[in-house]
Amino acid sequence: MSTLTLGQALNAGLRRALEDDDHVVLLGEDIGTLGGVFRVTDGLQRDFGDTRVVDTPLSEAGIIGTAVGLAYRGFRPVCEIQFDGFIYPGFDQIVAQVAKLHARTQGRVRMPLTIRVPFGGGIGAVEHHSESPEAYFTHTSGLRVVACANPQDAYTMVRQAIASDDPVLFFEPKRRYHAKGEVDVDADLADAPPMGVATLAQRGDDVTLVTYGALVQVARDAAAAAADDGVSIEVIDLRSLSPVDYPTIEQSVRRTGRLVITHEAGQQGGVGAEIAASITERCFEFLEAAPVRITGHDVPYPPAKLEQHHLPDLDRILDGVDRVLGRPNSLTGVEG
Amino acid sequence: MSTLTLGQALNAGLRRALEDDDHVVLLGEDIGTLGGVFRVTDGLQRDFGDTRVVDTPLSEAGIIGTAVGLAYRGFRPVCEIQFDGFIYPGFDQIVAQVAKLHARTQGRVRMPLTIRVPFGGGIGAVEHHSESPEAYFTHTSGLRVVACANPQDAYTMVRQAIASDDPVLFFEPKRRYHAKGEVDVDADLADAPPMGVATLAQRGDDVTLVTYGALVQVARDAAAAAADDGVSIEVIDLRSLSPVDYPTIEQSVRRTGRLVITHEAGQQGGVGAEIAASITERCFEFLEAAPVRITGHDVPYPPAKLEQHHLPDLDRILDGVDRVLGRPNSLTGVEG
Amino acid sequence: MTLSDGRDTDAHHRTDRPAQAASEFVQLLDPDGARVSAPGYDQWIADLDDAALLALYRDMVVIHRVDAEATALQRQGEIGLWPPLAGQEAAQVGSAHALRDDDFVFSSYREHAVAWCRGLRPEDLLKVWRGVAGSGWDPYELGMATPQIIIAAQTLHAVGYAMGIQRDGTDQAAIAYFGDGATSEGDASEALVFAATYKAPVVFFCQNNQWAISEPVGLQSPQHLAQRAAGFGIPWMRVDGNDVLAVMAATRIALERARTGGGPTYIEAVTYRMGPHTTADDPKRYRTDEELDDWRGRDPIARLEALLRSRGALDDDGASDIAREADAAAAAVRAACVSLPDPEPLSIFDHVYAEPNSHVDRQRDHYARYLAMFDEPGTGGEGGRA
Amino acid sequence: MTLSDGRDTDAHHRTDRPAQAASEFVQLLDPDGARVSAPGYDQWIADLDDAALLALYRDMVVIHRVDAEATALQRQGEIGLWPPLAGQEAAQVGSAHALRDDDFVFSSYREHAVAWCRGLRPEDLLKVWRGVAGSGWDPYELGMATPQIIIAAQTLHAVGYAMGIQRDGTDQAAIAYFGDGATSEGDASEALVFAATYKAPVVFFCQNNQWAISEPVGLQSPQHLAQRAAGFGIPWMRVDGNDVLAVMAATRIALERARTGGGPTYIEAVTYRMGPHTTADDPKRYRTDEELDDWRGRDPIARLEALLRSRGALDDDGASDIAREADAAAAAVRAACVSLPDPEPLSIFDHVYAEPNSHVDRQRDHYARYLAMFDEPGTGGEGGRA
Ligand SMILES: Cc1ncc(C[n+]2csc(CCOP(=O)(O)OP(=O)(O)O)c2C)c(N)n1
Ligand SMILES: Cc1ncc(C[n+]2csc(CCOP(=O)(O)OP(=O)(O)O)c2C)c(N)n1
Ligand SMILES: [Mg+2]
Ligand SMILES: [Mg+2]
Repeated sequence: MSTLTLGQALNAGLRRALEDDDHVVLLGEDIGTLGGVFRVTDGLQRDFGDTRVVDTPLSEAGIIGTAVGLAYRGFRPVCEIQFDGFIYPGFDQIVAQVAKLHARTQGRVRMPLTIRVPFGGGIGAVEHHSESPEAYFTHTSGLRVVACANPQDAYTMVRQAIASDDPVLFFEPKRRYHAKGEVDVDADLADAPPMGVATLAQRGDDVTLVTYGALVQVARDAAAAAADDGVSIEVIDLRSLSPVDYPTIEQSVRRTGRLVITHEAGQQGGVGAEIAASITERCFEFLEAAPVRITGHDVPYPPAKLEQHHLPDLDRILDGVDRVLGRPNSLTGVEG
Repeated sequence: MSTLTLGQALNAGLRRALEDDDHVVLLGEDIGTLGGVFRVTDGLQRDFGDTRVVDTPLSEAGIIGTAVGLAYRGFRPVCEIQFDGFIYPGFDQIVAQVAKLHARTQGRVRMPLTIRVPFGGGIGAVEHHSESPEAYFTHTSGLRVVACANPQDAYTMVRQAIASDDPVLFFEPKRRYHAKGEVDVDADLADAPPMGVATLAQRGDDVTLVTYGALVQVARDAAAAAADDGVSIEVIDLRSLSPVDYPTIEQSVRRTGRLVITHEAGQQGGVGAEIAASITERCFEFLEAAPVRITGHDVPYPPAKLEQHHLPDLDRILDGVDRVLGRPNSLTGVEG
Repeated sequence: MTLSDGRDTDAHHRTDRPAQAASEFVQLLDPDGARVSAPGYDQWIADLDDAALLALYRDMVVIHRVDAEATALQRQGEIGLWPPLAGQEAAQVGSAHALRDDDFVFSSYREHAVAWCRGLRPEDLLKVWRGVAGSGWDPYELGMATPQIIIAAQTLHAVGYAMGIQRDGTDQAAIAYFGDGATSEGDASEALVFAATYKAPVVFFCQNNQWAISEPVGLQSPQHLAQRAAGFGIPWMRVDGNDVLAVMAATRIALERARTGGGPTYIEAVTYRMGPHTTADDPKRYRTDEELDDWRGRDPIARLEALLRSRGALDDDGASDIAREADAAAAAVRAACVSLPDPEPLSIFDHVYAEPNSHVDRQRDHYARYLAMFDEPGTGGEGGRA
Repeated sequence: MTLSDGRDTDAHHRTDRPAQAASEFVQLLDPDGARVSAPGYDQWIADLDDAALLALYRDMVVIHRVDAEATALQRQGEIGLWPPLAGQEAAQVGSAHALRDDDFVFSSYREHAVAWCRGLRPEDLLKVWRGVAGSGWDPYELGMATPQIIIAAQTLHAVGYAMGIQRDGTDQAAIAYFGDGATSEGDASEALVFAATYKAPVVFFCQNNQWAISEPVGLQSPQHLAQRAAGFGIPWMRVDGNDVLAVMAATRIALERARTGGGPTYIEAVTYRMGPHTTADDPKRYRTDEELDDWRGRDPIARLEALLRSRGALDDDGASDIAREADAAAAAVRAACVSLPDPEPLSIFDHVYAEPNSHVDRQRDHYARYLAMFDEPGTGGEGGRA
């Protein structure tokens, strides 16, 4: 066991992947000499050379598009998108090529790309540096989408993503890069929970609270606060956003009868909409109340001084918990 | 009243907009001499000249990006994206610029763009020509998203979209381009239902069936078939996908207690997820069953010979109606 | 000290017609079939004997015939759409003959002749256009990726593949085929950037067929497309794309550079699309009969035939043999096409992922149940409706 | 007949250091402040008298000082981030002084000096960087769009705006500022395509400051960036970007062309970013002290000061006056910054749409209720938690 920050754990996972398979190639802006703007690739170019860890020209379509070509040739490209808000110039290559090539070629061409994206807000950044674009990708068939929330998962899941024969959008909670945790760097990958399963971050009986990424910690804090209040919250760390591990959520909701989903992305068409709709389909007769979504507002990410009002925090989550419990809450008395 | 195809109605609406406001400028690939691959802009360059109706180089980011500049200068650009599957190279300009500029500038700069997108399948086309990308845009704050389903709406709504001071993604059901209908080309825009409201395509009492675009006709056919079977379906033509006219849907669901949503786009994170989640939030105690979604599968759009198995049709919609009514259906006996 | 006095380098402007002269290019075989000399190029085709020239001719004639058959099949409703290559036989066959089997091709939707030269099976040509599959062939078998419909996207794939070749340390090359219109897409420029930066062993092969659907090439650029490459630091050649020898020489030059560490090359092959953009297009709306006539006079096949006849390598009998061969190929393509089986409904869910996926697997299961209702009336409730 | 024998035009390749010589450019004022002659350019600044030169100097000194103050404010936690412009004063001030008030600027995040020259109010400089607003100023008041963070996106906006100018039939111009790194993005190339095709009245002003964060310009292109424009059919100039006179002359040439129907021009201003990419960057990780020293010797302000002193237009007193003015400007910026009010929580919902929007209006209403719980403890249930 080592104590690592989430960023260091990613670095260790990438290093391990580079060691294990010489077809792994890292591509991105500033990932070489600089080690990435978050230092997640620190030292990797030094140790693996500039054909394995490649500083690219400034072009996201170029990064993804050349990665597609590398994959055609049998490589396992790991692309870094510098910030969430800069993935859109690469969107066409992701949606029209990466996601579809395996199906297009009847399985003959594999696209084992990993596309790493630091995502989310809470760091006081300027525009385009705090976005949560994950729902664009969960709506895109052919992609897998995951988000890690702690150092151990960061280490394990990035290796799993790279080892996966399917393309994976790998979301990293950037405001947690410096959060520390124990990481077993020697554990066998085969023993780790598969990338597709959700995990219980906190056991509870009254309300199921589903989230991912940076909000997992906030949800645990909310659960702790609620416990003081006599409410027992079960926190599920989704980990995989596509596909979603519904059996795990169902099991919980059948017990609690109440579901709150929280994410930083906007509500309209967010991951929470899909989970609310799917769980309602699957557990309708177990639900005591409509699933509640606590999300970023449906507005462009606001200036830094307002982000505290945009991001779900402990209080807003607890307000949602109150709503699903039918206790007095901000919408008490509001119709529809 | 004139009898026009949906395509002709759009042409008439665009012509009218070009006449009414000389700041309206049409941009797109092949929209000039050729009149567009669907002939929607037929004759417009001839009549308004090539500074009003502009054939552009092959570059969707270029079309949207220069339209942003034109909007900065006070123009009302109307961009044509040739097919749904070709919008992604312009995605960054849409999501990071068009959608955000009004908010970014605290309302000082308006982005009254209309982005026309022929969408959906059912025409036996090759890849990238049958997609339904609307949910990417409904998840993007700052955009309005609409879809027309009949010639009258095509004519009216395209004019409303162009007149709107907000950017509008305007989805045209391409397999309905040749469908005919009565169009009142002289009616006052002010008398038409606003772009943001849903309309009742068919009154009914047992089940609320919500859809948009090409499936409105299929939904009406399904309602007719169900009527023979003694089931009364209310069909709502959403028209506006963002924002959604929830009061209209709510009113219906409070009466029927049952909701089916159908669209061609994939289920995961589609517009149906949002509507199911929102209506569950708003009408939980009125729902007799979980809302059911009948959608395209979550797969890349399949080859033409398989699209009949991909697209919701009358039978699949009625299977969903049976499901929400608790009658025997394809999932009878399936858990969860 | 002044590199360029900006005021003098005035750019041309688009006029109603394409502004680009279609004549400033390398030519080794003129429209009448006379062999002309171009220093620096001649030696690259000096090895072509009668047999090699006949092989070029045969492929051009055969694919021309097959292309016509595909158009006919579309008119008869057997396939949904067809983008004809007529007029571009020399550009495609000449470049394809320069390639090695272990090179890798990334093409657009129009490079049927390239696929043909790489050993395409007749039954694989029309799968996509008949709508029975997402791709006709196994890319690794043909050394050719599934044709690309998103304009210019494949240019980046070719560069990435070439970067892979560099990492493997072999002397293979990648080649990207794209059209004149494609040069305007951001991807096409980004591909040039990456190729130049990494000196990737890739050939950019632009078939300037004068039109992007209804848009003349002058709308994409006020000057020769090949010059664009120079701006990115990539050497370029502009050749008569209806001259199979010039095309082959240029492609060989480019490939040799790629194989020997010299990096990318850009070739503009000046040619013409004689047919519609696709069978859904109506070119009468945007171009004139005169233009068509003009280009008919520069036919790529006729001039090679003239050369062969003048060398005594082809006579009427030989030409008839090849024409028969072409008819046979067309018949084989037709027969294969009309007997292509429809895909299984549930194959819609195959290959969405390479690994098991709980979501898609569940949808497959549900849809299988739905379909089963129609097989077993009475068991599934409403199965009788269909 | 051969336009270019492809085999001879070999492109350079990236080495560890930028491969581009930083010296092949137009210069009118050498690093020592001596006026040198460049035919074709001299006449474009011949009208600059002492007062005009002093105005350039004053703006450069003031913005240099304000830039340093902003960095200090970041270090003190008053703003979240700052991208310093130090080193690029001549490129920005020289080009901005060439513009007319009714021209329109589309810039990146680093063009503080351009905004300053266009009449920026001190309180508007840091709004964005303090996180109180999405944009600091009214674009229509300053004739300058909100700075762009998405690399190269603004180049297309400038072209579109210029297309609007064409439609309005005026003699205004648009100018796009962007960096060396930005040239690799597809948008930057597409902007050149559109500008060339429509002959739009736009100036592409590339500040090649040698670095895109940690990436040397050689990673974006093996040759001069300005040459890229030639490939698109756009005339170009490459100037010493630390020479305010050369920058101004080139920009005036380009603007004149734009105003008179001559279409776009591309200017590469060769300069250097003396500071970090932003205050969050650590340039020691990727560049050397020697490189910094080298560029210190080419300081844009020192050489203009030397010229002014040699002309007798500036003495120590004059310099001190301007330095005091700069201090005052910095103090004004600081004072304005620290007293910027925090935005109202509910303003988060303002301006998402120009017209009423049922969805956002509802979210605003709900969030207002939520906030109200904290104002009125007891009424909303859990309001006491915060
Ligand atoms: C990104 C994208 N935009 C638009 C289209 C629609 N489209 C298909 S072919 C074509 C013209 C292509 O012209 P060119 O590159 O010259 O190739 P050609 O068809 O002449 O071979 C267009 C605009 C597309 N397929 N992809
Ligand atoms: C589309 C996009 N990708 C990546 C980034 C992150 N980024 C911000 S500045 C920068 C470097 C820009 O370099 P250059 O264009 O030379 O401008 P400079 O900062 O030197 O002024 C990068 C990569 C971004 N802002 N936008
Ligand atoms: Mg073409
Ligand atoms: Mg730079």
